[in-house]
Amino acid sequence: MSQSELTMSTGHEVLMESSPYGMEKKKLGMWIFIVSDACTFATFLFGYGYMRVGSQNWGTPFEFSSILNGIIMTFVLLSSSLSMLAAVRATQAGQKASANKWLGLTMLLGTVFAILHLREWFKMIGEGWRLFYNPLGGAAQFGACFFSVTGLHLTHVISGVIALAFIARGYNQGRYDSSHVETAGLYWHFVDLVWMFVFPLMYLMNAAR
Amino acid sequence: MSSNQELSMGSYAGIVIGLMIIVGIEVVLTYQHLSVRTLLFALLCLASLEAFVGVMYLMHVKYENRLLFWTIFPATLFVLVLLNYLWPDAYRMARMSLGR
Amino acid sequence: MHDMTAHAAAHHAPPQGFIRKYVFSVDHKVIGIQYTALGLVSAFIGMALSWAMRIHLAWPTASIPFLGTLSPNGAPGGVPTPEYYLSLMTMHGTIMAFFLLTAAPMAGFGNFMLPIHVGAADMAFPRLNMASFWVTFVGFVLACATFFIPDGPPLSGWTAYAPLSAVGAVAGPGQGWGQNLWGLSIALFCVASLLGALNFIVTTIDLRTKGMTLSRLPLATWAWFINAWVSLLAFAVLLPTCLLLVLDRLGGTSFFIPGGLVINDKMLPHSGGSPLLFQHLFWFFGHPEVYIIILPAFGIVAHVMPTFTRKPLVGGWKVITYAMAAIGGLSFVVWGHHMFVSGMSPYMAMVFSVPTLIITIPSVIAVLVFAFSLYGANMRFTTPMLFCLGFISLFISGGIGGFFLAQPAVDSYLHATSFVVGHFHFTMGLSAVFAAFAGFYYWFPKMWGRMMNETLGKIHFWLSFVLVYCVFMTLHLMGLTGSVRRYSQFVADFMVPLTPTNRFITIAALLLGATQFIFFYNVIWSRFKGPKAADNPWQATTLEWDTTSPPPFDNFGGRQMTVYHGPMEYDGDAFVMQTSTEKSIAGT
Amino acid sequence: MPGKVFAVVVVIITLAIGYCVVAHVWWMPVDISVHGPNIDHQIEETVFGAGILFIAGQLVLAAFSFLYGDSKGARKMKSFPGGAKPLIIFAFVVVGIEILVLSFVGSKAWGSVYFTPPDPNSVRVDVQAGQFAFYFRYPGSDGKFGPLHPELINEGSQNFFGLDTDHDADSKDDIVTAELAIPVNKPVLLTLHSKDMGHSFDVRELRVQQDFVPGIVIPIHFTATQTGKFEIVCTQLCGLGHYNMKAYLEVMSQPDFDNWVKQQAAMQ
Repeated sequence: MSQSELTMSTGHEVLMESSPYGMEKKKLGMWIFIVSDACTFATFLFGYGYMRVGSQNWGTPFEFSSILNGIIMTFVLLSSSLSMLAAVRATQAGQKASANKWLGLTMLLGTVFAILHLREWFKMIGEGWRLFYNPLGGAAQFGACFFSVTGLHLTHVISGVIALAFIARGYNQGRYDSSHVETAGLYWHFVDLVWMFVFPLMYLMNAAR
Repeated sequence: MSSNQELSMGSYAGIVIGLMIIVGIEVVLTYQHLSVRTLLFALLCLASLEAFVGVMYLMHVKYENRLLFWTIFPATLFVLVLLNYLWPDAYRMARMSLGR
Repeated sequence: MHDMTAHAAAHHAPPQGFIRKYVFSVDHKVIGIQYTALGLVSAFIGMALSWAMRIHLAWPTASIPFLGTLSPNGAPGGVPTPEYYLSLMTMHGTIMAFFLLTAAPMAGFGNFMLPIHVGAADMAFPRLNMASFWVTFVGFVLACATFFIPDGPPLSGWTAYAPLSAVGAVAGPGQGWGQNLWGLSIALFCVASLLGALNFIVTTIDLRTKGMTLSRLPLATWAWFINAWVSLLAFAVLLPTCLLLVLDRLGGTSFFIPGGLVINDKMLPHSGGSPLLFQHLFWFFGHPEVYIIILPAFGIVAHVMPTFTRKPLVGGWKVITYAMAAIGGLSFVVWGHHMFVSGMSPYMAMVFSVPTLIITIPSVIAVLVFAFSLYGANMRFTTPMLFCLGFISLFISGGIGGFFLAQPAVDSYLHATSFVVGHFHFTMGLSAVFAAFAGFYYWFPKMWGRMMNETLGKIHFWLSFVLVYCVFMTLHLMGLTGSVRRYSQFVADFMVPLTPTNRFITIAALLLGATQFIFFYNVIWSRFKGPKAADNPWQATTLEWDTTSPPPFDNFGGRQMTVYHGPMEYDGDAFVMQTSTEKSIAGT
Repeated sequence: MPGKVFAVVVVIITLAIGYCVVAHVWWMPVDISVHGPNIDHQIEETVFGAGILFIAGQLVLAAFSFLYGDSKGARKMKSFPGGAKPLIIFAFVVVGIEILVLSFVGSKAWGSVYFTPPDPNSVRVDVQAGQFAFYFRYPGSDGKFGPLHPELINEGSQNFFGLDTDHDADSKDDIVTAELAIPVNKPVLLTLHSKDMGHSFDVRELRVQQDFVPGIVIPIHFTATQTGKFEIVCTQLCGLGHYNMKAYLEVMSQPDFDNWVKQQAAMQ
């Protein structure tokens, strides 16, 4: 039972110190989670950098078709951020139908991103890429770094879609309000912004030039 | 909570399109035959710019309490800066590796 | 005090079923007790493992009771094989460092006390809180399960240095599924710690009751708050490290395994990784970790001591809090001092050495604050107070070792000797345990509503205090001869003459362990037979003493707690509760 | 009463520890290296500085619990005069000075081992650690080490380093031994590499401890000043035989060393 529920159930206001951040606990909690998750991603990316610096024959295998796929993925993810913003805006205005539409679009775009990403993965696996094998003869670390970094990001996207589905369901049932949608939105934007690092570092830095 | 309606949806769309343009610039830069070092530096700068804009506008930090800004950025940057202590050993690995 | 209205009680009645009430409870008090109990169980297991190790070191051929039954392969006839000794050591370190020292002082006492300290009804995210306990518990079960799988627990130490930990079963017994389970267990522990840290931070920031400004927070809460930030950032790095380690083991990647490794004349199918990367990432977490262990200890001592010295700490809440914050921040920039001789760039050794020495300044300030707070006091020598004094003495002794190990030149001689073992047992081990004991004796009346037996508590303290010095100071001194740690037997020529010293340490360690049974007995006896505790038996000022013992489900029975004073309003027998509207007497 | 007991116990413990340190009940072995005195000096300086802080800290604690350890209740409470300021100043000044001194002197001692280039005329020995033994390789008459081929490592045929003596000319005269012999008073350069795990090269008397890192070669150089036989132990956890992983270092006079090398070459 949370403080706010207690306040509501006892019928009298429990007086509290105001939060120095001026934001409710869900949102603050999400921000703190984001700080820690950013460090987790950073560790993966630094590990990739370490592997790359330490390897003697790092290849740059991505043809322009892969880069193009990456660009499309990036645009899809950025558009989903925009639709997420619209969804938050709609829930705040209490427009349920519009909110559902935008939330659905966000989930759809997230799914499209995941599908495009998995297509890329399967294409690479078909070409012989493995966590421990580089079919082009360069450093075997490439597969390890690529699949683990993008895999971590993909996990975040997929869990984000699932979380959004739960939030949307709760919102429609009246259990959740706009603040829940807004908190989920923070997570969604964060996953989007991580991609802003993953895309240049994993794709562009490995483009065959 | 969060009645931070400072930006219209149109402005948000502008920001997202701006981010897309930055991604485009990154792609163009990639094919400019820059050295790996220069390219990395440029890409990281652009990515950081995107992240900063994203955090400030898409994630509303600009319109939240200033304390939030002064919490999340220093905490995250602290870890990011410290992880740079790994580089000397990454270069040692390349330089002193067995069979060189 | 007991004015819980029927109205309030009807609307937030505690859950009734046994499962919801005691097992999958979202009540922070139950979760705190669950963590504390997990800590006690871990302490017992870890201690038993250390006995087996100590007996084997002193009498290598002695048969150790129960060990032969636990692992017929690892300890045929009760005599551990060298590899089983290493397994015992690994699990001793893992269980003690993670499941006792990280979990109990922070998650145990913190979960129980932090919401009460700030005047809240529960943590910010009660369900997340329950999840973090049960994830920790699953991690603990996985760690313990390694004893019962065919090839036994891993043998690569709690630091799990790659490639020993990364290459799989070829590296030796226990490096197969034992190490896999270890990796998963620690990854789960990371997740749980991250969730717990998040919960602590948000609770402290957002759920403070009226008047509980930051300057009026109890110091234990300050310590937990600072510590939650340190955990948040440190475990965020250990989690990916564990994931990469598990990927190396199960996915065939080579993040931490270089090419060209040959074991049993067979080349491993790995290439291009770096063991140093693992060491860096592990210690990036590992050094903050030792402060994650010691900061709550500082907080508990700072919280408990003023109650019994009957006066505020020197410098009020500010000096000690700033010192703790400085320690927390600096703890991130010193990790390389674990790696001076590990093949890290020797220039980096200087970069890490200087901050390591600088971190002694806030540590010295904290210790001086504790010691000089005794000046002019009117001490009440209860068991918790004795443990606080013991903590100060042990922390001084342990901290001194830091001056040696912080310098690469000195460390190049002392590294991996028993000096290091003595040093970290003093600082992060026994100091933290003594502070936890202080907290346990202090809060027991509040947690279970009964007083602990003082006589048994005092016997427990005196024997523990002297024996701790016998064990760990001797380890320090023995380390000066270069005696190497992590050896299952002393077969090196220069270490053979140290056998009598080792026997002395072993006997002292066994007695120290036996002493802890006085504590276990005291806990169980007092839990059921101890005299009923008053609401405020210690005449303390903070909010947990402003409610019943044990507190009701919503902590304050629906009362509005309004805070007017800081936590250290003591002047001899006079004291002012934080919620009291009387005039301040201590000027804090 | 308990306060006084506590004080006495703490004083006794402090004196006992002080005695053990001053009387060298357990102490370092005599140093046999050129850089060692720097390290020993550094350790002694630390023992002195940290020791004073240790004794002062414990005695202050003992004194306070002796003086203020009884709760008679009647006595008026006192605060420490000056509050926390003198404590903070003390910490910054005294500990700060100690840190500065230790850092400067310490960096000299560390630098004497690690920041100096090896002497170009060093005796070169290639060291390979594996589970659970050390092997040493001398370049032989050509003064060159042959390349390593890890895939050729075979303990059964005694090819510990993975040398291809059939194809690599430089490998043909390489001398592989299980014991490290070095000439006295001559700079020695070891190149450490591991075949499997992390290991460590630790000779207490030399004041040298350096880990082997699998995958990279780590150079370490020193000069021994006394002849004799010393133990090399592994101090980095490397697996089940870790406790028993050792070898001997024999420091010889130059003629003895030359003879020893000839002998070993004949035995290959």
